[in-house]
Amino acid sequence: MEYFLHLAILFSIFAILAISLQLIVGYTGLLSVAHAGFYGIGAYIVALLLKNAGMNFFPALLLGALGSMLVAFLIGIVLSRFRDDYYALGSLGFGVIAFSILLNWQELTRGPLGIPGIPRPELFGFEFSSNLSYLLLSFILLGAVYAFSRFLTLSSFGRALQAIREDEEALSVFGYRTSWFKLAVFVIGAGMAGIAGGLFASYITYIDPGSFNVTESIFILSLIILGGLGSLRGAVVGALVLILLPEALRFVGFTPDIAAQMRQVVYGVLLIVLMLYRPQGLMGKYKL
Amino acid sequence: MQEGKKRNVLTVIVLLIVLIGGAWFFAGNLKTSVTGPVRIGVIHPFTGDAAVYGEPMLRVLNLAAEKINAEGGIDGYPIEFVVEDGKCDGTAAANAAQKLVNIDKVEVIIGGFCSGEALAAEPITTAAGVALFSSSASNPKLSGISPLFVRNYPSDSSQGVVLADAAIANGMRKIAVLQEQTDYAAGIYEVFDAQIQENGGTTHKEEYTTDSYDFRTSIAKLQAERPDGLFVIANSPVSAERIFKQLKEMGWESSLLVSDVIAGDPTLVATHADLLEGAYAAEFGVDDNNPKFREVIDAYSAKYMTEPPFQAYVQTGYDAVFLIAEAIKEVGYDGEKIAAWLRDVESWQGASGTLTINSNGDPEVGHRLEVIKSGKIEVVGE
Amino acid sequence: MDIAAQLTVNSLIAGSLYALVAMSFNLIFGATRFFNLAHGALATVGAYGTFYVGVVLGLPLSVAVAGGVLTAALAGYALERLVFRPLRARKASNLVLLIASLGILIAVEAILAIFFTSQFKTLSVLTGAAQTIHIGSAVITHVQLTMFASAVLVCGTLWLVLSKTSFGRAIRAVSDDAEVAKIVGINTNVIIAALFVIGSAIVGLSGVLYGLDTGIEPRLGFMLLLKGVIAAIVGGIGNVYGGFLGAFLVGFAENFGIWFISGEWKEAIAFGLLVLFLVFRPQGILGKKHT
Amino acid sequence: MNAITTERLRKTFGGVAAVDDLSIVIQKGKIIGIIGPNGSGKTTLTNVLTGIHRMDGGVVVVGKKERTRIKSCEVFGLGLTRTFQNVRVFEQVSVLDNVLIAITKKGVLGSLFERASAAQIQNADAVLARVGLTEKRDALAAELSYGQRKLLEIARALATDAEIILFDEPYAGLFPEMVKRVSGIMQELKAEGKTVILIEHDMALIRELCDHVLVMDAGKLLAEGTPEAVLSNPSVIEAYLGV
Repeated sequence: MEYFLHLAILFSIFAILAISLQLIVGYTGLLSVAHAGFYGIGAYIVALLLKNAGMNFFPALLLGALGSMLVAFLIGIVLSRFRDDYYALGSLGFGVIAFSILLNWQELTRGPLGIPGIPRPELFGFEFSSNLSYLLLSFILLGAVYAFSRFLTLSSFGRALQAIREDEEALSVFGYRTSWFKLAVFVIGAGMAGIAGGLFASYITYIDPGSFNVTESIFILSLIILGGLGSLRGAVVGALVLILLPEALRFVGFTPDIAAQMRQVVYGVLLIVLMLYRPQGLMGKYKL
Repeated sequence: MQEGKKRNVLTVIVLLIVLIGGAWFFAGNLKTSVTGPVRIGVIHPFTGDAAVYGEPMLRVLNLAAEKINAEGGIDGYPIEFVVEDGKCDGTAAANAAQKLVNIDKVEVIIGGFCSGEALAAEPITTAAGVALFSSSASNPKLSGISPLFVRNYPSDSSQGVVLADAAIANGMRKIAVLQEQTDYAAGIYEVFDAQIQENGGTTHKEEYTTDSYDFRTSIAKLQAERPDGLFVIANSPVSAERIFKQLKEMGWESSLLVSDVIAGDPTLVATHADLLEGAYAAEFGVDDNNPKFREVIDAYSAKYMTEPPFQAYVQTGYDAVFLIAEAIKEVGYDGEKIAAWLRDVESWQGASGTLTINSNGDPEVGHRLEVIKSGKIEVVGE
Repeated sequence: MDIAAQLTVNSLIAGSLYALVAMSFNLIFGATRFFNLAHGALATVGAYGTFYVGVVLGLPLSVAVAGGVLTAALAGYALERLVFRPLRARKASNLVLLIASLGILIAVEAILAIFFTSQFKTLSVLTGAAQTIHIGSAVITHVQLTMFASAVLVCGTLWLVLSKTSFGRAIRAVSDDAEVAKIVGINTNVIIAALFVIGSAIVGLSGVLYGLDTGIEPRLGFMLLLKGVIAAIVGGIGNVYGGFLGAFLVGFAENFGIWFISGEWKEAIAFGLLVLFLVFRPQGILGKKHT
Repeated sequence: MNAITTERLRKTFGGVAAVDDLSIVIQKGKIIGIIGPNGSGKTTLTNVLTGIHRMDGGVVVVGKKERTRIKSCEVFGLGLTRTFQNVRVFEQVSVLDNVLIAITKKGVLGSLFERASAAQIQNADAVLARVGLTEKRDALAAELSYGQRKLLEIARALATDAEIILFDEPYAGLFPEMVKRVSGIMQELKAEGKTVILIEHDMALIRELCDHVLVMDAGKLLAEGTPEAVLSNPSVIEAYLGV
């Protein structure tokens, strides 16, 4: 039971990450590999506010999301000028720089030593210390993120995002300032990733920069490629499958070290096979 | 169609709340009681650079458990280890602690091997009332961190002081430091730097991440400072190996100080005998004449056809299992009681000698100064 | 200022390594026009090939190096035939190719880790104790000198092949416009396969040299790839000589950058350079401006 | 009244002038044909007018505003819209959404809180009916035939309700009955008082539809006038035959 709860919490966190990246990659066609950076910024802001400032989790989570959004805004101003491969490379650059800052701004982040002992959330005297209560909280946040994303994708804004993915230049002729749309969706996605980061920090109670590097960005990306680009449900399904996969591998009886590597092999092969035979992913409508 | 969908969603939400709420209620009323094998959690590194410790240390723990089990176990029940990979990394250790505490429901954990593992796991185990016993984490910050944390390996506050005093005594005033970015290494540096400054010296530090491979520019920068000595604080012999190779290539000349994990690896010391000639180290020493120490070394050599490396950790790891077994026999399978018992240990005889735990949860022992001579460790002043 | 001499040498060493990756990356990119992340995996394959032949089988250094380079070349050819050519035939977009190559990178690294463990291993058994040469106050080992020589030699050879042979003309034709090249009777698939073999051999060599210099572990290719791609873009994407220049620019920026700021920021310096170029000169040093 | 005038408009690619100090006048409320051999700069002119390419020199006057630089996102605000020579519909978006793009709010904040209203959808459906794509309303644009995509592009342009509409070779690849429908639409647009600019190679269509024709060659204006006058001009014939 507890084990199931643990996986369910991790699933919710990664589903939020997948949904938020889906808006950027799947809907808008911007291949961002900086997402783990915003996940990390949210996690660090929440961790530091909880631990050093003694703030309540919920306002801290809000500030974490806003902090991620602010950084995303500054990066996005530059990044929104690019498209396709160059967008991916630019975001890679910023992702690595964000990681370097988390790693090396030691006065604030304690660098590679990480931040231990992050407290669990509290609301009106109730502490979300049991995993069950934490799962409830994560599900509520996941639901909120999903509902908001759904609202977004059904709006005229969502339609414009998809048109950007298809032909940014042609869309601009119809009066859309496409770079503002790209900036907006990047900032919104970063805010959601910040929420996921805060949830992660308070759940695991320990964070260090290693959880927010480029490899993690690539992992989040593989969630939505597997689930299917351009589909919110696909993002959720992708997160579910890839969170359960390593457990299945462990169940088969690999040692932890081999299981970790086998997981990587399966991710890799999955990506290749999907690209060869089903580039739209499990549930996606949109082909890259 | 639209209406029906909404109703479905609502039903699912209600069901979820009922399910989760119900499970919550029942989960609160469950208690684990021990009627079978005694489960002890282990958080050691099995992947990454520090994996060089994980495997031999697990062997040592198993040797201890086999001996205890052969002699009747704990009240007739055998000891079983639940082993998790802490990767010498905080996140992995925190995950491992979460799993051991919440899923395996252990009451006592041996670990983390690395200070970073212990620092990350401690808040989780403490909150859950689980005892955390480290036989190797040496960061000074762990002293008195929680009533539920105990260790039988000394704090690096003594390693840093012993080495700093040796440096000053040998006329070093300006000391270059190459420090791995881990809690263990940072802890040693902090103490070392304070002690050097107190004695009118200075340090120049360059840090490196565990996955660094190219130290040339850092070395060049330190070389340009023209220091009297260089203190290499590596968290594992693996990064030390890379550093020594490049130090040699770049013709490093001034004398060296090395952290205890380097001195604890005889192969590494032998391989770089010429570079390390005259280098100082401070280790928590081993006593070859202690029969309990011989017991574990012999058992290990017999079973695995090779002498165990890192013998300072072998002795404390071996003792850890016996101490915990004794604690459970005395006070039962309860984390808080086990921790309380362990913190009261006085003049206990084990492979690491006579052990007394002080009020900080640290052992009343320290590091001794050693010097490397033709690829071998010699204790200074014996 | 003896530190400047050593830093220059360090920059040249790092630059040579990146140059091998960047030149071969650009060589393949010129004809295929997609970011081939699997290129990094081939550096790892080369390094482990040498490890296997030299350390596990115990054959001499020269055989081990040849074995590593050959393994990388073969692996590159296999990837082209099994993955990239089928994708091209399906008119897959650049992003599809990029993601497939990412899958290859992830899978290959993990497979190597399963067979050889993820532990760091040195190849010093093969090279023996490092022999060093002093240039003024700077020190360089034989392996590092070989790196520099290889980078220069590969660059020169590529120049000869590309500009003086009919094979080179065919490559340039495919790089300019694959469709037109097809019409004038060039078998583009053969040319691209040949480029994969040559490029993979070069990047394999970079992995081998890196392994001999520092040691090997499964993720070494990823690190080399990131730096190599930065160098390739900074120099001018798709331009072989641009890759050469860009690599040394990155090498110097990294090593002289950390003279002034602390060494931990090395990664950030390279990527900062990338972002600067993307913003102010996206076509790179030698690239042609696109509209 | 003039819809668009250009003065010494210039666009070069790598030193070659695709539009070479071109000064033209597009009269309002007429169907203006632009013809010329391949590579004469017709499409470049369209791209410069709609901000796809940045102009290298000269002035464009649209309505009353003088401009030395046009950004593509400002074109809509100038009451100008276009179709593309190489169809550029939003492939993996539904046909209806392709048209709605032109109708719904264009600002980031405005669009965020807007869902297509019944009136907007009705409007889009009407435009689709006008080009004859009603049946394909819910299909993805990617599933349409080439001709249908051309029609979709025209629908998208019509939906903007712009005053000036630039058609870049709209007839290429269309079946005869579709050709008739598109010609009908152009005449309707003219009847509504809108300005139509038509780039076309088919001289029969130019004769049939256009009030005024501009002939371009090597980025310059070679001739202009009524279709009959222009098409019998010897220098035009020479340019086309490439003697």
